[in-house]
Amino acid sequence: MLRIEGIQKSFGGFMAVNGANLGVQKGEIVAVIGPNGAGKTTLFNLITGIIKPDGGRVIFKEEEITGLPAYRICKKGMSRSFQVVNIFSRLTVFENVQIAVLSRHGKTFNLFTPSRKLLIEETSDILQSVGLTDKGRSVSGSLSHGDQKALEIAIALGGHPELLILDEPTAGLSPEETIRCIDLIKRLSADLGLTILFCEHDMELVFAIANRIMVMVRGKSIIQGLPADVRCNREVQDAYLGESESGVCLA
Amino acid sequence: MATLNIRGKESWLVPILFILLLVFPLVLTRFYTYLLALIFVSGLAAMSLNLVLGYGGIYQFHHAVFYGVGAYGAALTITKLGYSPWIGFLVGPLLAAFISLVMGAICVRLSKLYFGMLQISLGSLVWAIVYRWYSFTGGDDGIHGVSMPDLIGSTTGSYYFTLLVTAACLIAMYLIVKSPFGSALQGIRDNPVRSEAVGVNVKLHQLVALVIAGFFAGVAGVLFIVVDNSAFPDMLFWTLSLEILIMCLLGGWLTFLGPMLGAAMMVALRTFASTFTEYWTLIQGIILMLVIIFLPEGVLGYVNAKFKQLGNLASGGKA
Amino acid sequence: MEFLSSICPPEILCQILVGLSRMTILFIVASGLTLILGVLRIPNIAHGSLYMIGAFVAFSVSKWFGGGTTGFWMAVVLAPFAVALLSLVVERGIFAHLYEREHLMLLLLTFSFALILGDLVKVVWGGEYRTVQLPGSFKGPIPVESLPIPIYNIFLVIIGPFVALGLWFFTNKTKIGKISRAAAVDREMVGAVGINVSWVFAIVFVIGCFLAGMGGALVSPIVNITLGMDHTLIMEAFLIVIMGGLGNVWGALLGALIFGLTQSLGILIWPQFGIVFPYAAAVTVLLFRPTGLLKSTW
Amino acid sequence: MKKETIIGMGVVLLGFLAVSFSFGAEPIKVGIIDTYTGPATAYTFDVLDGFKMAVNKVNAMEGGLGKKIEFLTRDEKFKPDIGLAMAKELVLRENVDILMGTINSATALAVSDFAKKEKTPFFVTFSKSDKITGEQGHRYVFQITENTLMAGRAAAFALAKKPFVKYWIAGDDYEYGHAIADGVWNQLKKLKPVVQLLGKSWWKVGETDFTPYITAILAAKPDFIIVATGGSGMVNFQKAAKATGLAQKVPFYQHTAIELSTLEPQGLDAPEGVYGTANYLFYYPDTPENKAFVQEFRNTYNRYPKIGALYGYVTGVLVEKGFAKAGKVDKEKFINAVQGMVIDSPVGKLELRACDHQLMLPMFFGVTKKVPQYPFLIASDIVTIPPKDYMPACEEIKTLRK
Repeated sequence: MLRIEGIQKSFGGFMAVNGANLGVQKGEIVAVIGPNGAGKTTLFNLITGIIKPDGGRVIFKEEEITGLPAYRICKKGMSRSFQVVNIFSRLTVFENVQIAVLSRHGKTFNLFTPSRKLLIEETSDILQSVGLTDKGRSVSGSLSHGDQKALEIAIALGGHPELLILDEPTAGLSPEETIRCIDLIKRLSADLGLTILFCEHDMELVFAIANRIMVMVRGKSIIQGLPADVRCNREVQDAYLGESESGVCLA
Repeated sequence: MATLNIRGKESWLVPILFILLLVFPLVLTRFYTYLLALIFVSGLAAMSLNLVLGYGGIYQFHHAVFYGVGAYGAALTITKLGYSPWIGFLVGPLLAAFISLVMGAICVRLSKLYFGMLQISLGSLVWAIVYRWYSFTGGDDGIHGVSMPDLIGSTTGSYYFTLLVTAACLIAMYLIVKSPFGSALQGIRDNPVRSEAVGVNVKLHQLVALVIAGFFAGVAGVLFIVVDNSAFPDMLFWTLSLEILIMCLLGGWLTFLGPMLGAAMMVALRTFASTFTEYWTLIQGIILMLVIIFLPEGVLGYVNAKFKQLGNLASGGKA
Repeated sequence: MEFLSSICPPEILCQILVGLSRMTILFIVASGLTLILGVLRIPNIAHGSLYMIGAFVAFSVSKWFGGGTTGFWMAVVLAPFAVALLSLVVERGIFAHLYEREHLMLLLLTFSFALILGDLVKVVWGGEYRTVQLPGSFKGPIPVESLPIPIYNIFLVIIGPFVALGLWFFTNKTKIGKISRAAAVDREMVGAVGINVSWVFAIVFVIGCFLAGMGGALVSPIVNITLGMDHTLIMEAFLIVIMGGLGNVWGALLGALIFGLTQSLGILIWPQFGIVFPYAAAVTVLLFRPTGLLKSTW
Repeated sequence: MKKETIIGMGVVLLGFLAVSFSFGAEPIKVGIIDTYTGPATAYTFDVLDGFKMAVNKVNAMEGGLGKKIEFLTRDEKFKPDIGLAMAKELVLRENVDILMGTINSATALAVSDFAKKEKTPFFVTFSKSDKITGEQGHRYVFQITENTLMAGRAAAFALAKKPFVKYWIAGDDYEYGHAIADGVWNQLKKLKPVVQLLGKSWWKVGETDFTPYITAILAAKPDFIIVATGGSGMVNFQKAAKATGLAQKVPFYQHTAIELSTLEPQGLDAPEGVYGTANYLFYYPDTPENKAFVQEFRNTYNRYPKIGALYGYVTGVLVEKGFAKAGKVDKEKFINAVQGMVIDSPVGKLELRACDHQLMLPMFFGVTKKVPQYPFLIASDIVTIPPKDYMPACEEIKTLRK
């Protein structure tokens, strides 16, 4: 479904992503892991068009989307959440999600129909699926961090994506919230049949839900494979544990 | 979010307010009728700016250009080309919208302060052209004595025309703010990156918003012609733009009617302060400073917040 | 000079020299503006008012010392300090508490100051013209290729580079300058290493305003000092700052150079629309380099 | 919409209602709109003070109608939209009987249009636009100052007698500058067809650095320069002319260059040998009337009267005499009484011409010169140009108005 070939991006001489490769099959849950500063978020930004790559190709559903603006990539069925909470903070929770839904239905140039009459059900459904139904009228900026992370995912779902990209969905969450989040991701995959690409620091989470794992180190993808293969790969161990302790399987 | 909701229990107040405004000329002296009309004009200009500023988060620093272009478009169509005023009234806003489209297309690739700076440079060019094109625009003398149809020629007539047009524009703007487009625009204001990520073409939405705002500013310019029968190059000068910005801020730039309230405060202040002191800009400056320091969300924004705090707003909740 | 006149006609040479002197005043004012904009992130519209106050104070000081050479030099030296003192009070009293506000708020706040200061100047100095006497040694022109250049303009052209060098020295060689440059890039970080950012900001603000006052004092002998002299200047200073890149002092120099020269040479090309040229130049620059010619600190 | 918003707006509206019940006033009320901030005050303060002087005299001795004259001032700050709103406030709220002001032509024209609608007499005291009594003139507007056309023609009248042939035109790029320049040039070409125009330069209003323009002009080597500056441009240009040595190289003319408003602020630094025209000089003509006026003005305000003082004073006299002749406070009767009226003034008898409501003022042409008795330059070699020589004829005005 998604194929990335040798993608590159440098910021003022610093190679943030230096030839990363990645493939995601339909229905899979793929995790990207790597140490801090490995270029995971940059990679996601490159895929979703938030920033433009210097080189390489992004192919989505057999179509090259390299360098397309973010809003067009989104229209093709790829949505994402952000690592740092990135919501419409002055709007209510309901409105946050509704914008994404309106956008997917191409109704944002509709000037005279009141928003409140449009796509109520679909928006409510999404809120329900992430457990935010009773907070719909709250101003999103005033929510707790956990709820804001849930809202992050809800907004991404508003685009009704085939491929959902989650950038550290559990960052900053409490253990209970993390468990809820894992359940949510699993449910999304199972119930809606979503393809999910995510990156994460929490190894437990990664090995608990990912079908396949890609490892990034210093902007390069060094391996992509089944959890079991990745777990004992030497290079991965080097990257994570330092060479002295190699030979121990991760997690 | 601090928008106003017409669906609440208080919706009956709107027609009452409107009827009050309709009968005011019958009880008020001509001066206050004129002053109210002037407030509507300034208020409409401020509200059109707030469409892009408060709702779109776009730093449109030189909004007065479109106000002035609307006024000049109408005045020149009537005086120089000799068409009927009604045609002039259409030409003004359309011309303003067109200028807004051109300037917007150039500026929209930039954001925030850079947008504002480029826009102010371009706007100054438009001002310079109007200011020195003597043979056509009348240069710094401006255009005077634009004749109006008898129906709206008197103070009362121009008041009613201004009231009705302003009301129509307010309804249209309200609908736009509440429409999916309005939602998207507010989304862009809060978070342009996220908007882009959910599939909203940010620049295009901003451009459309700018054109709409330019159009309504043009309408305000036309209404100025109706009320005062004149157009001046000062209407396109950057200081007026800042005054319009101040109106938004004073009233509350995150509320729908705030800019109208801000305009009422500015016009009333100017009119009454200037009757007892020549230092009325000093008073204006001090009030502005105090509002910025103590009421950063403007007067209406502050009032709204207070009412919310008091819990009196349970019924006025929003969907 | 002879070499120059062999490649371009004397009147053009003259225009260039004069454009350079015009540039100097614009640069001095704009460099203060860009310093404040770059470090404090305040688009200071009241900067023009401070320039005007600098000129008015220069008038008062010059008069106090009985005009003439002493009066002029005392005015040029003391007026900027008076403006700096005023700005220190304003910064400590008001701005220091509001740095976290949005740029738009700060912009309008400085506009409110421009309104207030404008009327206060009227309260203090009245509405009439004021002038500062040029010292005898600066009077009269020197002929360049039979065309006259006022000595004072040449004096200004010489001062310009010194101010630029002084600013360069301040930002690159002094501790406060280095801290302020760092603070312009990352405020939190500088605060985190235990530096009192608030006072660094105050010092930068005061220096910026000092420059505005200096511009006003230097311009005072060649114009008549009057209310409203801030209006056109602040617009031009802003355009220069934008052209050069927000917060970049060398950018302000470049912007002022473009502004001064397009204005002077524009007059030769198309006299009636001479004033359109600098605006058109600004628009052109921004069309191709939206963030200004040199690197912005934003 | 929220309740409190609507209630708030209602309160504001009720407030308007409450203050709107005002009462008619007994004295004759004059509403003055003018710019009392910025460069223009060099002229407008004297208008106000001259007017005050006339009015105080009337009030002290119970004028012809036995009514006091009261006046209200509004500072429009050179903004025509605000000036117009202020004029409307004065007429609609304060019920003034007479409007007067302003130095800003845009305001003057806009207020004139309003005065016509409201049938309220409007005395223009400083705007030099020739449209006021020219093509846009009407029954309710009066111009107490010379206009650009008149000034230009008067200057051409004097310049035609000088030997200059090659001219350059320069000036402030606004209506006033162009109108003065056109006024001089058109008339000059008519009077002396051999003159030739080498070129023009225009700079923006408020320009402070004229050196680039001056160098460009010098390069063309004209015999004479017509400099059409106004307001602060007058002093600014003279300073530049002095600094560059232009004043010694090429003679130039500025309307009002010899006037005290231009020369006093410069002290002895002003350039000598500049040609100028003005309607009033406190030292010329050296008549008892003028001396008495200057003495009274100096006693009251401790300074020499500038040109504005004459305009303000004459307006005050006209208002008083007009109402006295009309016999009651009636605007139509006042206009009938005041048009065509001849009054005494410091510069002799002045007629307010009935056909176009333009005051017929003599024009003085002279050249700047240092003299020992004043700390500023004054005009010398003064030639008086009588109004009939330079004013457009009534027929001319009629065709303009169509």
